[in-house]
Amino acid sequence: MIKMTNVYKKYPNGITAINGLDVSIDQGEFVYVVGPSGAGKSTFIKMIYREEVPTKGTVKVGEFDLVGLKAKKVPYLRRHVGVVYQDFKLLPRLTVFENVAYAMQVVGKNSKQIQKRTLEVLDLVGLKHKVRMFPNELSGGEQQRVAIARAIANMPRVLIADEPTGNLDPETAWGIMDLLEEINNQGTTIIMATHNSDIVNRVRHRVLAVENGRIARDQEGGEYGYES
Amino acid sequence: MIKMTNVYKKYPNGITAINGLDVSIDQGEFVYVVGPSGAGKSTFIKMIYREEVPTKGTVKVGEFDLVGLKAKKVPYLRRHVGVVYQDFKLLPRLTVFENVAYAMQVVGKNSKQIQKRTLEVLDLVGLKHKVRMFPNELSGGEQQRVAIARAIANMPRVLIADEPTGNLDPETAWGIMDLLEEINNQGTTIIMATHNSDIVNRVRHRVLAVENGRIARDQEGGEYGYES
Amino acid sequence: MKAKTFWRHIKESLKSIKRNGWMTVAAVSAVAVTLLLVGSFIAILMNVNKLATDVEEDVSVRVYIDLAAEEEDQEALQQNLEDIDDVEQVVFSSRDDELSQVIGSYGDEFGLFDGDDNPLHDVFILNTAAPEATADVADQAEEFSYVADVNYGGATADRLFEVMGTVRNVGGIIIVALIFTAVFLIANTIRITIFSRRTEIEIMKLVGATNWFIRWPFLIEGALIGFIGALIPVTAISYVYLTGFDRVMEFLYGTYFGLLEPNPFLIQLVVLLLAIGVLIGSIGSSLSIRKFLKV
Amino acid sequence: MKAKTFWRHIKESLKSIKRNGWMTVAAVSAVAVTLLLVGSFIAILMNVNKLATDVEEDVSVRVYIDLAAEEEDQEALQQNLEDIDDVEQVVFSSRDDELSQVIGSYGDEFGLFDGDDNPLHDVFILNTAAPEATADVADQAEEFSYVADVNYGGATADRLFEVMGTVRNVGGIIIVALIFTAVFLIANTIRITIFSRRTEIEIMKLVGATNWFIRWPFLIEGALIGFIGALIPVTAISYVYLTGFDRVMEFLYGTYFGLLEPNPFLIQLVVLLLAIGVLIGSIGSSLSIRKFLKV
Ligand SMILES: Nc1ncnc2c1ncn2[C@@H]1O[C@H](COP(=O)(O)OP(=O)(O)OP(=O)(O)O)[C@@H](O)[C@H]1O
Ligand SMILES: Nc1ncnc2c1ncn2[C@@H]1O[C@H](COP(=O)(O)OP(=O)(O)OP(=O)(O)O)[C@@H](O)[C@H]1O
Ligand SMILES: [Mg+2]
Ligand SMILES: [Mg+2]
Repeated sequence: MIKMTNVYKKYPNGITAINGLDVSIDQGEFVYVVGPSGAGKSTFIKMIYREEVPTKGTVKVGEFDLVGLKAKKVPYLRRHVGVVYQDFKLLPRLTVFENVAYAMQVVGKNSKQIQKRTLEVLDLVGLKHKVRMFPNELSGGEQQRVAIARAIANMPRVLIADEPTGNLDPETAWGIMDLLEEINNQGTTIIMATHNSDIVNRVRHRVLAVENGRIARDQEGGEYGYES
Repeated sequence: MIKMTNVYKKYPNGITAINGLDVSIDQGEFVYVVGPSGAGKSTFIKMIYREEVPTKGTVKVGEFDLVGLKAKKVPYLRRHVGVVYQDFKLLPRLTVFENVAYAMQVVGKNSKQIQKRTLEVLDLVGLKHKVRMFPNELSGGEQQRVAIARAIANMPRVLIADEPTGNLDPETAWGIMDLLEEINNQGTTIIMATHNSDIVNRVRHRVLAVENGRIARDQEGGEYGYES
Repeated sequence: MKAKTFWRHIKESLKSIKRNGWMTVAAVSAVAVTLLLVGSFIAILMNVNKLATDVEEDVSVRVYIDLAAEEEDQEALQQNLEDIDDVEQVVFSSRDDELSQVIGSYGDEFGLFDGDDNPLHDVFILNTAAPEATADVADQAEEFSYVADVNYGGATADRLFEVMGTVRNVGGIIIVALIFTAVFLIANTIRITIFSRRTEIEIMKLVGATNWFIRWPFLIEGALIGFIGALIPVTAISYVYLTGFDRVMEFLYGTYFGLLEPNPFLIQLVVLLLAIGVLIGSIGSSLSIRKFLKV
Repeated sequence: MKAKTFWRHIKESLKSIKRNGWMTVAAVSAVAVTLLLVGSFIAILMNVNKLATDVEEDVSVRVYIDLAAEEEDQEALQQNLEDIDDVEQVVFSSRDDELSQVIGSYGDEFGLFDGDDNPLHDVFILNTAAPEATADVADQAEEFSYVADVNYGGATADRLFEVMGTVRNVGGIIIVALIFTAVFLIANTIRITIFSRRTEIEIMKLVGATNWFIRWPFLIEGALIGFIGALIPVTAISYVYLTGFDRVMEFLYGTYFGLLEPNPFLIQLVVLLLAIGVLIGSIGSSLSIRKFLKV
């Protein structure tokens, strides 16, 4: 499903965020990405939906070869990948409802489907009562949940979540974990970067520990933690 | 030091985020603010440095009466209060160094002092090697640490931290906690909104549990947790 | 593009116009002020040009009739003159009329020559269709019998034509420069407003929108801003021109001079302003978002 | 404000100008294009006004000398005419000169009156210092002895003065309107650029900056953008005016007409454009950030 071979990513400012990374993730897996701050987790994740392109190496996601991918094809890749961004990336001038709906309009769904599904996912994250609000009228955790709702709305084949519980209280965080588990059980690949050791240790899945831009540990059902 | 009496805050969109809150915090205290997502923690905190003004009730911080405070005096209040914002609020066009330095220039410190102190606090949060970078070149956790460095640069009398470890791995988070403890030992009042139950339960301090815009529990050396 | 999708784009752009509130107002007023300026100047310059043409056309060829001409000869001559290709009008001015003019300009002394002492000739005054034809008409008129002399201001008139030609060229250059300026200023304003929304565009791209899905609402929004911005100067200029036209024409009544008729001139101007607004608004915004679409 | 603090503000604004890159370019070019437009029109209109004045001053009073006047009488009259307050120049034109003019305008028939048959008078042609004085000078001239008649185009000249007055008023209105337009367009552009930086301003405020600490760098930045934006049209206009001036003056050599001298006109125009750029840039940005300072 996702295959990275010998990947390097050097940012224009000279920092090498990914430094020879190899990994392969199958359809339907649930993978935690852990590692210290600045290790390259977000960069690794950004290469899966092609926000960043590797300086060297190959990245394959399903039938897409991301390094040679034509700019025109990128949107179609992204429709198969739902992303919860670390900084949410909500559209400031759209309401909560419209933010989620937008991701579905993009795919060309019809209004009825959109209406129904949007309310459904917003209900799942516990925000059905805030559909009319704008992002800047929400608390940090509420914004994060809108981002989650948007990412799952299209039932993507891959769901990427960069620190999806960073602004959530434990109870809400567990609710979100239940949701992700359920989605995973329906066959969606889930890749989740997290600092939440509680979650990683209690809900065991494959753990990728990233350090200095490399996979330092790749362990099925592993614990949170990394050498440092 | 900080005293809120019968405070209400209704946002223009009709949501009552704070709903009759009373609390008093002494100089030198270390207070955790916990509670579910959307409980009103950030709103409570914003009223301390007057980003939000209560709709009803009184807020006093040191000698400042925040409800009647003249607009001209607000900057001087804020110089006594260091804030780590939940969404960081770094200046996008300034480098890491300049972001921290700006908070000190505002107070009128001289360049030498600024130079020295800025490097000092950036070293404390482990970012001395990234002084020349711009915020959008940093990882989530790095941005959060710059925000922390800026908040403590002026050695404020009150340090407010809204979810300061949400984007940090546990190890870095504990480093930041040590830092806050040390600052607290030097007499600074610390108010920290957090979802990190590990920290709250291991480093015991006064816990304010906010629920539905009210203080549901106010317990010296309490545990993380709230009814819900 | 399906009709439904198109509808959605229009709805999106209307929403955006509304929610951008202040920014929309700023962009619309920039378009309005720019087009008001350009529209007013075009109206003024085109009318100056019209006046220049009127002045030129006012240059006439004077054909002095031989003293020996009988009434029939004179009529035949008039017929001949009227038959010249570029001649529009032939007016007769008797020697008495001529003398009164001289008296008017040079003083009563010439009153002495009143009546039979009048040394002047009867004259046919020819107006040509195009000022350029003047010299040619004069040459042709000279060939007819019973023509004592032909006169059209010669060098003076040529000089006048030259000056008017310059006026006309300068006016044309100014109008073209004005239109370019308007295009630049409007496109620049649109660009700045879009620049302030680059993060939005980047997010749309990240969420999987194709370039055209993002572009359409911006394009429509730009066109609407341009259209609304153009409506204001179009209304103002039309009102002022229509009111002003009647007054000025009244003032100029009886002279050779006149303003450009509102139909078609004003209509063309209105179409031009609306076209600049709509086209630059839409093309400008569509080009401006291009660089933010590369995410 | 301490000198050191002021220095810091200047450094901050330079940094901001550099880092805003694209936005700075957009703002500067908007200022440049606007001022180029306004500057060019002011230059054109002021010179048209100058030409109008020249035309007016070209209107002269013709004093017909009585046929009975001896040479001394004529000299005395000339002295008297020269002594009239508003008279600038007195030129003598003999009856022969006058007749050649008539022949030039009305045809050779008048050649009959050559020599002693000439019915015309000798004439003094007076040029007045100010066109308004024409009628008055004519009245005074009429009182002197050996004056047969006085003539200054009467109704025609009055009509000319009226038209020129209108031209001058319209020109003045257009210039004022242009300046307002420039002020609006520049202020509007600055406002939009600042609007896109509102979050920055809000953060500065949250970090404890006073309003003036935030305002100064923006104000200086606005002034610099206005200044740089004005330099471009100032250079262009100066170059074109100085080159064009010599050519046009050569062309107009020997006529009563002339362009405005670069000193002081061009200097005043340059100062005006720079002032608009710098003042509107700084005041505009300082006013625009006001509403974002209320945090
Ligand atoms: N756009 C960028 N330009 C330049 N450098 C960048 C950029 N984004 C990230 N970096 C650098 O690359 C490194 C890895 O960043 P990344 O965001 O991948 O870290 P992370 O593992 O997600 O950290 P965190 O847990 O703090 O979010 C960091 O050192 C960061 O400074
Ligand atoms: N600017 C605003 N305008 C309108 N409503 C707001 C605004 N900010 C917050 N709210 C609402 O007020 C309530 C409390 O928000 P607040 O940010 O204080 O929550 P919080 O306790 O900090 O939550 P979190 O843990 O998710 O950050 C929420 O319901 C939110 O929707
Ligand atoms: Mg990250
Ligand atoms: Mg909060």
